[in-house]
Amino acid sequence: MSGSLDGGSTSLLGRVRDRLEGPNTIGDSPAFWVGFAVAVAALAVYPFTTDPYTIIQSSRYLALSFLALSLCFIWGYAGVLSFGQVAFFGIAAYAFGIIGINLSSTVGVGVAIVGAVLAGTLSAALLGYFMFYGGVRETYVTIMTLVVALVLNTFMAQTAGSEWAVGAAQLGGFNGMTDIPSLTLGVGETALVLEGVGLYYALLVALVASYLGLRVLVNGQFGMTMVAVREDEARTTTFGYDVPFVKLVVFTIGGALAAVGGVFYASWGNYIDPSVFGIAFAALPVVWVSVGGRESLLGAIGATLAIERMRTGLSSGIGPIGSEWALVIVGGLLLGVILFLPAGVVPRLADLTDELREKRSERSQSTAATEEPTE
Amino acid sequence: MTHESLSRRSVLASGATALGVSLAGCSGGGGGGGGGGGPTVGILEDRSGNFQLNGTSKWQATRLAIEEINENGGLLGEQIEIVDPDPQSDNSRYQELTERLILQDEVDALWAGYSSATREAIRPIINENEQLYFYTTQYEGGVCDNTIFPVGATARQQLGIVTPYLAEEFGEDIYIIAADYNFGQLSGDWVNVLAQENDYNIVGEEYIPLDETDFSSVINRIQDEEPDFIMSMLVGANHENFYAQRATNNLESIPIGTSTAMAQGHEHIRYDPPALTNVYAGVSYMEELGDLREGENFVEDFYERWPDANYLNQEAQNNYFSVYLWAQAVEEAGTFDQQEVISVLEEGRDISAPSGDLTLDGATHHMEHEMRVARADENHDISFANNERIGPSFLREEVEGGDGCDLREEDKTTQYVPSDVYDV
Amino acid sequence: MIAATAAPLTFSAYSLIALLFQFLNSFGFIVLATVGLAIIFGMMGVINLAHGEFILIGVYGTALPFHAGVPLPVAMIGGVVAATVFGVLVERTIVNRFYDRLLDSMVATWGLALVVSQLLLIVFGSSLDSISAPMGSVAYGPFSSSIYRSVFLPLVAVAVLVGLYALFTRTEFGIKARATIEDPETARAMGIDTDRMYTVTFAIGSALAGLTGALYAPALGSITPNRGSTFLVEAFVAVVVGGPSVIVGTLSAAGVLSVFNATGSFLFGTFIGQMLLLLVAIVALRALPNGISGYLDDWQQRRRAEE
Amino acid sequence: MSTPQDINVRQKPAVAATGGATSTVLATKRLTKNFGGLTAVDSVDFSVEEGEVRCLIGPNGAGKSTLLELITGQLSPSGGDIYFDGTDLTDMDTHNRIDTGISVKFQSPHVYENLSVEENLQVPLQRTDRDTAQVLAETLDRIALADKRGEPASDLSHGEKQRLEIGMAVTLDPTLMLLDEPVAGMSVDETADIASLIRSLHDDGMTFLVVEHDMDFVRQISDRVTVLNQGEIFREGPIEEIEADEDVRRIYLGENA
Repeated sequence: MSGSLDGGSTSLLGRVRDRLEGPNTIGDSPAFWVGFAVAVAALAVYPFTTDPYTIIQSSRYLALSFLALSLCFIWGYAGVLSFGQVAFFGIAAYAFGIIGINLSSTVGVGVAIVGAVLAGTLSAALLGYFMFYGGVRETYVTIMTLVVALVLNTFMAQTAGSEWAVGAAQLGGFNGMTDIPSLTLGVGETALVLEGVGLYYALLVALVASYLGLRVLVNGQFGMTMVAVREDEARTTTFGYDVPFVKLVVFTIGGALAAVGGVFYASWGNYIDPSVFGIAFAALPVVWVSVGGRESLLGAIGATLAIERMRTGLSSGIGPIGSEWALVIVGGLLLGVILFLPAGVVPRLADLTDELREKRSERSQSTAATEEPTE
Repeated sequence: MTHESLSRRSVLASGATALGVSLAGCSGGGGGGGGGGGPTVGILEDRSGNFQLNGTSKWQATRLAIEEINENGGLLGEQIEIVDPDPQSDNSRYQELTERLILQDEVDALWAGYSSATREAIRPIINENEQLYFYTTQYEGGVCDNTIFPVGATARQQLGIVTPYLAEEFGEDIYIIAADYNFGQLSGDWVNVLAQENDYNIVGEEYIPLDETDFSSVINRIQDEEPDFIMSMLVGANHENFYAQRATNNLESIPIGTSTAMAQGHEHIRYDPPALTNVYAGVSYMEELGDLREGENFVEDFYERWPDANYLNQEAQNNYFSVYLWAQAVEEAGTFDQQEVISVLEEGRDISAPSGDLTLDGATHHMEHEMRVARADENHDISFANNERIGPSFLREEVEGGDGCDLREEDKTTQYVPSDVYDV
Repeated sequence: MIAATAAPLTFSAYSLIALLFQFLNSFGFIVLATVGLAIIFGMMGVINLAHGEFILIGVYGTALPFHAGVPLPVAMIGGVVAATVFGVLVERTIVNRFYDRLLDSMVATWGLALVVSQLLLIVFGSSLDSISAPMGSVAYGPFSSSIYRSVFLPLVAVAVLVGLYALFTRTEFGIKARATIEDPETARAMGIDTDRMYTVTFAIGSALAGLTGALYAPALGSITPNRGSTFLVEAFVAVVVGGPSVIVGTLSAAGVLSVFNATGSFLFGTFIGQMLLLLVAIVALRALPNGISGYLDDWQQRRRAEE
Repeated sequence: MSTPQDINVRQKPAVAATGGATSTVLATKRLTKNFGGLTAVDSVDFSVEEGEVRCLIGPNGAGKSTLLELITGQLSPSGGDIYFDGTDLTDMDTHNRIDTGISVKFQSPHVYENLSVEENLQVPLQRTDRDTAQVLAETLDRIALADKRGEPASDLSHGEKQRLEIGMAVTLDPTLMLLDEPVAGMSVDETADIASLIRSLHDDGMTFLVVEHDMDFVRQISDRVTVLNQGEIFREGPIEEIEADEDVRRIYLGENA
């Protein structure tokens, strides 16, 4: 009977793969999944091979990856370019700080996580409703999201006085909010405080789960709907889709992802300040997603890790290139990718490997099929 | 989780003395730990981004001091290594680099940051790792923290010298304009405290967003109130336009007191006269003061090392003397071990700095500064007046119901604000 | 903590004049900051996120010759020329690849903005010395206002709009340009070289950005490489509030926004003035998704329909 | 994740193409649309009976496409009402009107260029609770694109795109199908393909409203013809009658001759 058991498990695996794969994601081959598993395994053993500082830094990159995933999801799959995803990231970070500081217990941290993600998600839903049901479209959406982030930036920067407090939590103005608790797992005495390596693993698990979840989503019916909206809003309406509603759902999910990132980010540094709403930070998700490939969730994560690692490296200079060149390189990279690899790096790589594979199979076919020289 | 095993237990070097400070080194205590090689100092000062103008000379002065020490034989017989990546005026990069300098480079002491926001951003990391940290910017005051030495003059010291001077000279009606963030708001509170203590009148008070460049409406309001003088705690390149617009509107007749202009961003050099005419800054140091020590010339040394430097500002001098302060403490402790160095520093020390003979107050980790009023005339030439030695009285005598903050007695990682003590 | 708002001005005839000057100041700034962006957006649908840096090139192009001893008016021409040349180069090498990919063009110009402002920092250092504002001030009662900012620049702003109106209605270029806006395909079929129209449009937009930079070089205080953002936010907001029509849109948006900005900062302080500007923009966008000029078009059509 | 709203596929009354008592599917009452000074549709009372293939003809600018867009809700009327199956559609959003059983295909091909043929069909199909695999196979067969199911729609010829688009509209299993010039720019062979596609759908009971210029094509598919001129209904009747009408010839057919 072992045979049938085997058969059962393969078909289960097959069913799982069916849900994860589809036209809307890159990487449907067994080779991809092997590579993916190897990459995740490598990230999992990474803490044993390096120093705590590197792990702490990597945690930061992983937290930022949620922001990249969120923009990739709404821009790449539904065509909504938001320059203000950082708003929901920042709102969640502040909300986590406010609730966490006021309920200083392990249960409090749990409440803070839920509350913060809700706050980020609901603000995305609210803004989304305001825009999509108000007929705000395309470039106007982009500008509006940016303006919202800038309003928050200006507003939060002046909340320094003691009158700007929510319970025990001082908003802290330009200097930011300090003493934000770290994430904890469990309750009471047995609670595990997630710092250093613990936080790294929590982030890794959450990120892999979010990535796989998004894959299922974009390859399912809803993914098809999103892509239809991205490709042609008017046509999609005439198939009976409520386009503003679809966009609202997408935008809200995007806000939730950004909010999760914001919670991790706030607990990572135990600190948050209004610069998360600033124009410089708002630019980064656009850079990551454009470079990685806006229709590639994995590309967005990869580009975030790579670009942020590079920026860290550049801050002390790499070889003869001084730190002052960091922004020039980041801007130039963005420009170069948009000009020469408009789909982004990862989709282009996927195309290249496809072409390579085709060529190879053609060659093997042609040699197998015919002995006579064709040249 | 604390990084117990990682936190810096610096390697001790046996060795001779340097720098004319007596006391020889001795055998190593402090127990193991410690990463690669000799003593290391971290410098995180902005050489690009928003605060580049102020950060660059801070970086230059810190390097100068350490290079001088190394040239004179190093510290405890060892050459000091410098790690100094550029945080680019970006607070999250500051957090990242602070982690790196503490955990990876295991620096024995850290000089970092221009703005208060930066200090607050890295303070949790400093606290967690119990890192010895010198914050050298003039600031709003009130930080009472185990391992942090805020050696710049505080708002109470700077405003305390210039506000009474102006009230005496010109009259007691004050109009306050300040940057709308922590530093500006708290500085405004301090002017209010001084007004309460001395019965001055605050005739107007206004806080301006950091990105504002147009001051026409502010100027109209000042004209409406006709104050005897203005107290300006404006911050950053955007706000500098206030001084230019003041000149356009012929407002130089109303003197300005400030804790921010000239001594940091050298506006009196960067702006054509008469923009800064009759601006009076409460300062501990400016390049124009030269070097008050016998036989030394800090300004010359600085420009010899950095011929392209723009200005030697108040903060840079703080960086410079605080490196020597640390070096003396290391020599006396005979070790780079941070806890031991801090213990020595907490005994209090006198130090001879370019700005005069100063004293570190061990209990509060703050300096007793020689404060003076620097005035720019119609040609932007600087003259100094009203020299006075002012201590960190707020932390030493006023907070905690008058008991003050004493870091020798108790552990603290807090910041007091004027409203803790005063009704402002 | 004492409430961080300024005492309201004593109400008098003089303070009304001060408010008027405040409005003119704000109006001139918004029009000049916006018009270069608006013409590119109106004609090509492209939002140039490097607009602030184009203005910055105008500022540097003016300040550098000025500090080298060139008289200010001549130096200003340098600023306009620098921005125009730069604009044409950017259009030919970058923007022309994105005519049908509007969101991509935003991203590309954003990348350009990062590069330009940082390169200015690397090449010219953290700040250039300021240039004193010419023309002095006009005093009335207890108040005074800068003639340059509150009188001269608003007049230039109006002159620019009048000039653009003439350009669009009285010249062959203008007719072709309007045909291109209306329907690029038909325009092409009629023999109009639309690519050339776009290049010229972009050059005009860049020249106007350069002009704005040149004019504000003496009104900015210190000249730093991140000054571009001073203009960018106001320009964005005004363009989306104004909508696709260049002249009507810019004029109406600048009018509405500067009333709120001037009154807000005049009565309650600059923070309220800034917040009001941004909040009005959000509400306006929600209420009029195609901007004021888009709404006016609809309204005109409806009016005609009812007759 | 399910789609926002799954529509209920209605039980279609078994109405043959010919005979039987007919009922009105679509009706407009005094429907009016103004653009600026121009009245594109002027107080039109118009109805389509269940099971018929109605053609809407008229010279350029007669208001045909406007009428169609008013029915789908892409334009909102300046006055008047639209009823479908007795339901007042006038204030409904487009997507809700589609759910009542209307499907539409625009004049120029409007397929999802970057999706494959099969995915194009899935977009509307996934909103129904029909058996995806079966309907997909049937539809691909019907529009004769089964062998191109995996190709991106951008690779299709103009005629294939038109067929694909009709296929997409059909997967919704509508009561009423609106087609705007389905054979514009097509070869004779391609036109014949479309005609037979419409006829076969009609045989299955689908009602059509077709805006068309090409009188040969109209003759191939239509029962009744409505002539629109200057926003008003000019004539209505069987095709032979209309073709014989001198006035219609004058305003319309003359142009084409």
